[in-house]
Amino acid sequence: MLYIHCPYCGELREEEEFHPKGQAHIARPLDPDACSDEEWGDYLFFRDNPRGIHHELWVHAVGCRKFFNVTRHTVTYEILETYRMGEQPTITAEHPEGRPSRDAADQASLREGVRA
Amino acid sequence: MQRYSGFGLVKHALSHHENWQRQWRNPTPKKAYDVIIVGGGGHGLGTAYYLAKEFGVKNVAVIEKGWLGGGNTARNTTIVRSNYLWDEAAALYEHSMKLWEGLSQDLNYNVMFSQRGVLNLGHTLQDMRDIQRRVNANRLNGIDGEVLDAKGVQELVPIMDCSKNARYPVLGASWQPRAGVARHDAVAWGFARAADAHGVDILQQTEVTGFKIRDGQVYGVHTNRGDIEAKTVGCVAAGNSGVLAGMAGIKLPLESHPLQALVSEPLKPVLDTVVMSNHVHGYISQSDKGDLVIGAGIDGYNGYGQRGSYPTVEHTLQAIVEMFPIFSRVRMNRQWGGIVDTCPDACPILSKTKVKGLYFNCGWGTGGFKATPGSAHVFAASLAKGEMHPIAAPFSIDRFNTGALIDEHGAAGVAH
Amino acid sequence: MSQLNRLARGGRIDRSRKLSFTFNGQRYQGHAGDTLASALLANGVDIVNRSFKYSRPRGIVAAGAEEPNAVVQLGKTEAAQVPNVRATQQALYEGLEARSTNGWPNVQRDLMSLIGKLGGQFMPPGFYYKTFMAPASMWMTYEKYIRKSAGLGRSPMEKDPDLYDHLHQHCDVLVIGAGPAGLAAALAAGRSGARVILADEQEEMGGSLLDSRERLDDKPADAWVAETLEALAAMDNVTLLPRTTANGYHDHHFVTLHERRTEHLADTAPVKDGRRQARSRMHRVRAGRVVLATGAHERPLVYGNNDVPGNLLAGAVSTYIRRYGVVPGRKLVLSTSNDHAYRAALDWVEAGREVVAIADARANPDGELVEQARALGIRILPGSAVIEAKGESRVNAARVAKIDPDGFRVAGSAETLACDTIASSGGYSPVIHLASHTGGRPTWNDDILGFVPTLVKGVSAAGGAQGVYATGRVLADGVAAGARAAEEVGFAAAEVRLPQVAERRDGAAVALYQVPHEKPTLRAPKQFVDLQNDVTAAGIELATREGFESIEHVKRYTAMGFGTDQGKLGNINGMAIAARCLGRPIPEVGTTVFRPNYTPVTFGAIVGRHCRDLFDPERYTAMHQWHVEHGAEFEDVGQWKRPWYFPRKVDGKTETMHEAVARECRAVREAVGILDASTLGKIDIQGPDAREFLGRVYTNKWAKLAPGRVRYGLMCKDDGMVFDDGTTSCLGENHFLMTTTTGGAATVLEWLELWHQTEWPELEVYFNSVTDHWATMTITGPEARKLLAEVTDMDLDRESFKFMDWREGVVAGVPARVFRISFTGELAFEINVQANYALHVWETLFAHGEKYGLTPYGTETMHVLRAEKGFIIAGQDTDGSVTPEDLGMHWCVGYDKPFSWIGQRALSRPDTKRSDRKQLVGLRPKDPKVVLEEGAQIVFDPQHAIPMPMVGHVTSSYYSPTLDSGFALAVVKGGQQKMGESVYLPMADGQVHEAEIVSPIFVDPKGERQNV
Amino acid sequence: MSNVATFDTRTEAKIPVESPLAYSYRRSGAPAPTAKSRVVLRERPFLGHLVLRGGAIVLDEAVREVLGVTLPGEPQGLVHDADGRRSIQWISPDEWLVIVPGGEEFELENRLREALGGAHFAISNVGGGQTLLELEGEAARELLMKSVVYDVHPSHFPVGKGVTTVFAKTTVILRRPSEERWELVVRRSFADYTYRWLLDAGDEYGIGVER
Repeated sequence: MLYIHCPYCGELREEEEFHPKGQAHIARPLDPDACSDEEWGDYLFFRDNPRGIHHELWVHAVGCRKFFNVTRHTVTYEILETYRMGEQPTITAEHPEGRPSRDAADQASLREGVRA
Repeated sequence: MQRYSGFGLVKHALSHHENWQRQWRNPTPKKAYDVIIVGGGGHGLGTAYYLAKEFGVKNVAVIEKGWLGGGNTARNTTIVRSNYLWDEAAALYEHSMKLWEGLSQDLNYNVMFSQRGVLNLGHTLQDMRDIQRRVNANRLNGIDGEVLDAKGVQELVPIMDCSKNARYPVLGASWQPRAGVARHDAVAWGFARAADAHGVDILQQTEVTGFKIRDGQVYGVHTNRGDIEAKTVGCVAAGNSGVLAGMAGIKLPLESHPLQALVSEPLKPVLDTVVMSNHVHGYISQSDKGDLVIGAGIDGYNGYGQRGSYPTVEHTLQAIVEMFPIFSRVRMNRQWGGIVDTCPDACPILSKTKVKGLYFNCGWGTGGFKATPGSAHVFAASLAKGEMHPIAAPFSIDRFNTGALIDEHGAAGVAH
Repeated sequence: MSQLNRLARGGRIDRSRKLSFTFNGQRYQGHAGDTLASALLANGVDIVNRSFKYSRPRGIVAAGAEEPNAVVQLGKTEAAQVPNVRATQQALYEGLEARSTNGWPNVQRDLMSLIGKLGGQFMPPGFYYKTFMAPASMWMTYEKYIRKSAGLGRSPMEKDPDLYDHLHQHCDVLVIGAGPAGLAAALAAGRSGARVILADEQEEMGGSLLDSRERLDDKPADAWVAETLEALAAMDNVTLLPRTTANGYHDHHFVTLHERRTEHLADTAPVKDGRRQARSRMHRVRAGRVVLATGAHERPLVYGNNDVPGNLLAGAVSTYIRRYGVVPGRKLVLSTSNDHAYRAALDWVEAGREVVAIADARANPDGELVEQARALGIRILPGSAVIEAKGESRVNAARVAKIDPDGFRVAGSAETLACDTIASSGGYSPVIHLASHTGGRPTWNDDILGFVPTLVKGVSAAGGAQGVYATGRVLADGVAAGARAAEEVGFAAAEVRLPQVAERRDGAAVALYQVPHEKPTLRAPKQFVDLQNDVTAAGIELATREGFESIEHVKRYTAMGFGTDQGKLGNINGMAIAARCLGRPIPEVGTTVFRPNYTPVTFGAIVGRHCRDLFDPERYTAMHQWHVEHGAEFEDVGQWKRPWYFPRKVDGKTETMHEAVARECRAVREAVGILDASTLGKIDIQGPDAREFLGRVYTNKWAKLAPGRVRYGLMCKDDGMVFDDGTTSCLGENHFLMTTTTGGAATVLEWLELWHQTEWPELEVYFNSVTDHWATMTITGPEARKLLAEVTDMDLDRESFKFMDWREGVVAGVPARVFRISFTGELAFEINVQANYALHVWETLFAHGEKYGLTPYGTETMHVLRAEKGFIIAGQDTDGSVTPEDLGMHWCVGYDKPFSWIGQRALSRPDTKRSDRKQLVGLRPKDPKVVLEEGAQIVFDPQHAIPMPMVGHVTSSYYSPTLDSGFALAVVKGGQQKMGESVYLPMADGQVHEAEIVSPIFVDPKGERQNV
Repeated sequence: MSNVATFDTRTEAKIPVESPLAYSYRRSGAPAPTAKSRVVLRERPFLGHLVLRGGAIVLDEAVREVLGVTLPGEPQGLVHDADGRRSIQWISPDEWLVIVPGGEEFELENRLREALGGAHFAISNVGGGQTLLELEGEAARELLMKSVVYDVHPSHFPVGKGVTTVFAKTTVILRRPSEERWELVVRRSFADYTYRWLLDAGDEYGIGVER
C-alpha cells in the first residue's frame, strides 16, 4: 500500500486518502473543434503505459481535495517525487536521477490537463 | 503426440511412469516462420494451435519471454461465462463458450471445464434492471440465462445470506448454467502440447526486443536469441502489449493495472456455483481442491508489479463475509496479483494496426481467461486470412476515434 | 491416559496447571504452556491426520509454522468451528476439542488409504489432465467424486459469534521476530528513542533461545530473554506484540500484523469484565524502517517413506524436549548434513532415551557438537544417511547406507536400524517470505546453502533471516540492524551491551536435499517433498521429464508449495531436486516468489469491524426517523437509505407496493404529495467566474440566467456521453446552487474541482458541498400552493413566484429557500431548510396537510411521475453511452456557446452523428394492462431467428394510475423518426409484447400543470 | 458583495431542533459514562460552521480583524481564540473551517464579507450539515487508532493540529484542541454510522456518552 507525500499537506499520507486519476499532463486541446477525430480520440483514450517511470495525476480526496502529480515507478511502485499542479517533474524516464536544472522555459509553457 | 487416456495412465503406471514424453519440445528458433505469435499465454498458444490445426498455417512460432502460461493465464480466478450485454461482446464470448465445451477432447488434455453455473447478484433496483436487460439480450442472442429472485438464489446457494437484513440485500441474480470454471494452467499446457504436436515452435525464455519494419510492413522481430522473420506477427501479450506496441511506434488505449485475487485454505466443498457481485464487490467459487477462489478488484493505478494495495483485499473479503457470514472463521491462505491491460470501454482490442502484417490482441481487462479459446480462434482466422474475422471486426482500434465503443461497463448505473 | 512421553523435569510448561482436551473424541491431558502438538506427542499420539491424495497416515513433523501435517479442525460448537489449525501453533487450553481433517471412518483406520495404496501409482502429478475426458458428458460426474475428496477442514455452517478489530499503527522501527536477533534489534532501536514495535508469532517471545543449549553471560539463554523483555517492556516507546504474526509485507513498509488475542484461551473469545473482546486484531502498521528477524526454517531430508509418523525435523525434536518436556519417541536415528542438528541427539540422550545412531552425510564430521556426541558414546556413521524409513503407522526402523551425494547414488549396502523416531536435518533456509512479498527476488548463497532475501530500501534482515546462525553473531547483527534502522529515521544510536556467548566451532555442512535410494527415484519408495500436497521427488522428476522446466511450472504441475504451509518445509528441496533433474544449478531454476500471507489468517480478522451493521455506512436524512415511524420501505441509493414507498395498513392488511404507489401517484396528481429530496447533491458555487464555469461543464447556456431563476442542466464527459443532470439556481450574480443526482454528488464535485484545478485555474470560482447542510422536501400537486400558504407568508402568487423561480422566506417559522421546480409535472415547491430544523418543518406540513390529503411518497412514485413526464434518470435511462441528442434533449444543448464545452467536440464524431443511434422514446404497450419489463429487449422483427437483431431496450416502465395503463421509456435505434411504429418485445415466457413508439411525454405534454 | 446571496438559516424563534445524532440516540441508545469508562463521547451540536475559501494572504487580515486570531497558514494548523470557543482550521491551501458558538456564524460571515470587500473568496455556511463530537479519556487515542488511518501518536499529532482523514469507511475532520480532548467533525448523514462505530469500537473501553 502506497504512502504518498501530498505536496499541499506537506506530509506523507496513507493511500486510502487518495484516488489515482490516470496519466498526468494530459492537456485538453485548446481548440477542440479544430481537432481531427483521431486527435480527439487520442486525447480521450490514448495514454502512456510505461513499464517504469510514470507521471500520474492523483487527488487527495480525503484530505485537502487537491489534485497533484506523482512520479512513480510502475514495477517497483517507488514514488520518486510528487509535485503540484502547474509544475513539471524533475525525474523523468529520460532523467531518472533528476534533471540537471529546472528549465524556466518549459515551466512557462506548461499546461495542465485532465483525463475525460 | 502420446494420446492421454485412463488406459494409458494404467499402462504408464506399470512402467513406473518412466516413459512419459515431453508435453512440448524446446526447439531452437528457425530463421523464419510464416507467422510469429508474441506472447505464450493461453491466447497466444491457442492462436498458434488454431492456426496450425484449422487454418493450415503450420510454420508458426510462439515467442514467450518467460515461461509459457506464466502470466495472467496462471493468475486469474478461472471463471468462464458468456453472458455479456452487448451483441459484439456476447458473440465473442459465446463463440468462446462453445469452444470451451469441447476443449478437453479437442486438445486431449483435461482442462477441467466445469459448468457449475455462474450467478451475478443484484443488490439494488438498478442492478436488477441491468440484469434483466442483460439476460433478455443474452436470450435473444442464443445465450443461456435466466433471472432469479432472492428465493431462487437462496435455493442455489443455501449458505449465502439472502436475508433482508443484509446491508445490501440480495434482490436477485442472473444465472448462466453453462458458465463455470476451468483449470487455468491446464489451458495453457493443453494448447501448448497440442500446438507443438502440430509443429508449432514454442520458444520460451525468448524476449522480443523490437520489430523489423520496412515500408510500413512488418517482416520479423528482434529477440534476445537473434532475429526471427515473419510477414505476419500477432501480439498477444496482455499487460505487456503497450510496451510492445511502443516498439512498433504504435500507441494503444491501454492501461495496465494490478488485479488481485486470493484463496482460502482448502475446505470440504460447500459452494458449488460461482457467485459474483458487482455491487458489494467480490466474486467467489470453490475449486476442486477445496480452496475458495476469490477475486478482488482492480487497483486504480498503473502497475506491472504483480501486486496491488492491501485495502483492495480487505474490501473484497468484507464483501465475501457480508455475502457469506459463515466464512468469517475461514482463513485466507494466499493472495497474488496479475497485470491486466484495460481498455476504456472494458472490451478487448483485436485489430490490425497501421503496420501491415502486425496485429494486436489485447485489452482483455478482467475478461481474458474466459475468452481464451474464442479469442485465439478468431485471431487465428484473422491472421490466416489477413482480414479480421467478423466476430473480431468490431474490436478494432479505430473505434476509439470514431466513437463506436462497446461499453461493457456502461451498463453499470449511476443512482438517481 | 498418562502422558507417556512427558519428561519428569524440564521444559517451560506449567506442571501445576493440568489441562484436559480431546482429539478425535479421545480425552487427553496436557499442561499450560503446551501447544496442541506437544500435548499430543506427550500422550503418544502418532497419527494426527491422513494425507490429501494418498490418505497415508501422518504425524507431527515440526514445532512451528512450517508444520504440514498436523492440521486440525478446532471447536466445540458449530459456530465455533475453525478449520485447518496448525496444532504446532495452537496453545492448549482447558476443554480444547480438536479433530483430524481427513480420514474415514477415522484417522487410525482410513478406508481411503486403500485407494491411496492401490491407486497411488495411477495418480502421478497431473494425472487428472490426462484422463476423465471420455465421454465428454461424464466430466461433471467424475468431478463430483473428485470433489468428495477435496479440502482439509470444513467451514462452520453458522455465523461467527466473534468480533475482530483493526488498529492503525505507525512506528519508526518495526522488528519482526523476537528471537535473539529481534530482541537485540528492538533493544537497540528502543534505546535510541525511536517508536518501536516488536512482533513475534509464538506464544512466548525468545525464539531459538527458548530451547537453546547455549549460555549467555554464563546464564541459561532464557534468562537473558526474560531480562531483555523486562527492559523492553519498561520503555514507553516500545510496543511488544506476542502471538502476533507478520503476514503481509506491502509497499512502502506497510505491514499487517495479526495478533491472536484469545485463541490461546478458547475457541470463541471469552467475555472480559463483562465486555466482548476481539478474538484477534489486525495491526495495520506503517513503519519507517523494518528489521526482519524472522530466523530460519530447518529443511528435512527427502528419503523413502519420510512421511511415516515418527519422522521429525531434528530441531523440532530439540524444541519438544527442551521447551515442552516431551520426548517424542524412545529410539532415535538422526540423519543430518550439518552440526547443528546434533543438538537433537544430545537432548535425546539427556532425556534418558536411546540414540541408535547418527547418520552424517559428511565424510569427516568434526565440530564441537559432534565431539560431544562421540563423548557420549553415540554411534556416528559418517558419509551416510537414512535412505528409507520402515513402518506403517509409526516408524519401526531406519535403513541407513553410505551415500555419494555428488553422484547421487547409494555407495554401500544398507543397514536396518530398529528405531521409532527418525530426525533429519538438511540444513537451514532463512525465512525470506516477507522480503519477497514486495517483489524482491531472493538470491542463492552457496556459503549457507540457502536463499537470502533481496532487500528494498528501508528493510534490513538480521540473524538467521540472512543466514547468520551463531548466537553471538546473531545478537551483534540484531543490535547493528536495530541501531541502523533507528538512525536512518533520525534517532541517534545508544549504547547496548551484548551478553557474552562462547563461539561454538561448527564443521562445514554439506548440500543434501534428496537422499539417493538403491532404486531410481521413480521406482523407490515414495520420497516426500511437500507432505501436505503429497508431492514426491518422483513427481518432480516426472514433471521435468514432461517438459516442465521452470520451477513455476514444476510447482503448478505437482502442486508443490500450494498447501497451507506454503512450502516452508519442502520448496527448497523441491527446487534442488528439479535442478538436479534438469542438470542445472539451483539459482538457475529460480526461486518462487512468496506471497502473503506468511501463515493463513481468518477472513474475520482481515474484515475487522467492517461487517454486519458496519459493513458500509448507511446515510440518513434529517427526516429518517419519521420515515421509519411511518412504515416506509427503503431503497438503497448509493449509501443512502431513501424511502421507496410508504405502504399503509388498510383493514389490517398492508398495501402491496403496487397499491401504495398507485395511491401515492394519485395523491400527487389530484391533491398533494411530499418527497424527502434531501439526498440530492448540492454544491454552493461562488465567484465572478462561476457563470462561465457552468457554461463550460453544462451542455446548455448559463450566460443569462438571472438571480432568482433556476435552470435544468445536463452534464457530459468529454466523450459526449451524459453522466449527470440537475437544476442549478442563480442565487446572486456570482453565486449559484447546483444540484446533482443522489449518487453523483461526490463525483460531480470532484469533476468540477478537477477541471478547475487542472485546466482552468485562472477562473475565479469556489465549490463547496452543502448537501448535508440543507434538508429538502418537495411538496407537489394541485394543492401544494394552498398547503404552503398555510405555513408561510411568502408571496406564492403564480405571477410573482413563477415556475423555475426560487425565493427565500420563512416556512413553518424556519428560514427557507423555496424553489419552484417540478420533477412530477405538477405544481411543486422544493423547500430547503437547515437540516437541524427539517423534522419540525416536515411535521408542520403534515399538521396542516391532512385536509389537503398530503401524502408522503417515495422514490418509486417519484419514478412513475417523472417518467409520465418523460424526465430521465441519469444512470437508469442513460448508461454512459447516451448523448444529449440521443435523449432528444436538443433544447438543452448550446452548440453556439463561445467555449467548446465538455462533451461538445465528441458529438461530431462519425459514430455520435449517426441517425440510427439508440434514441429515447416512449413506448405504449398495445395491451394497456401490460407493464413491460424494465430491461426488456426490443426488436423490429419478432419472427427473426435467434440471434435476433436487437434495436434497443426498455429503460423505465411502470403502471400509470393516471393513464390507467402501462407505459415505458425506452431507447430504440432511430426511434425519434419512428413515432407511431410498432416494436416487439419477446419475453422469456414466450410472450411477445407489441408496443407503439410514442413521445416520451405521456402526461400534460404542454407542461401546463406545473405552471399553474 | 451583493453578487452573493447571504442567508441566515437560523432563527431566534423557539423551533424544535434535532442534532445529527438525534436519530442515533433513539436507535442505539447512549450508555451513560461510569467510573470505569475509559473514554467518553460527547456531541457538541448546533455550533456555527463556516467554510472559508480564498488565498491565505487575502483572508489573513480579515480573519485577524473579525475573529481576532491569525489564520493558520501552515498545513494542519488549528487555532483557537482566547476563550477557546472559536476556532479556525487549515483544511487545504485555500480552505479553512471556522467553528463558532451557534448563532454567531451569520454575523461573522457578514463581517468577513465586509472586511474582504471585492477580493476573490467564498464563504459557505455548513452548520446544518455537520456536527462536532468530542472524545475524552485515557483510551481515546486507542479508540482513534481503531478508527482512523492517520497517526494519532502525540509526537505526530500535537495539540493545535487538525487533519481530514479516513474514519472507518467515511471521512472525518480530526482535531486536537487540548491534551486530553479530541474533536471529530462529521457529516450529518454519516453521523449515525460514526456514532455506531464509536460505540462498537469503544465498548472494550466502557465508552460512555455524555448528553
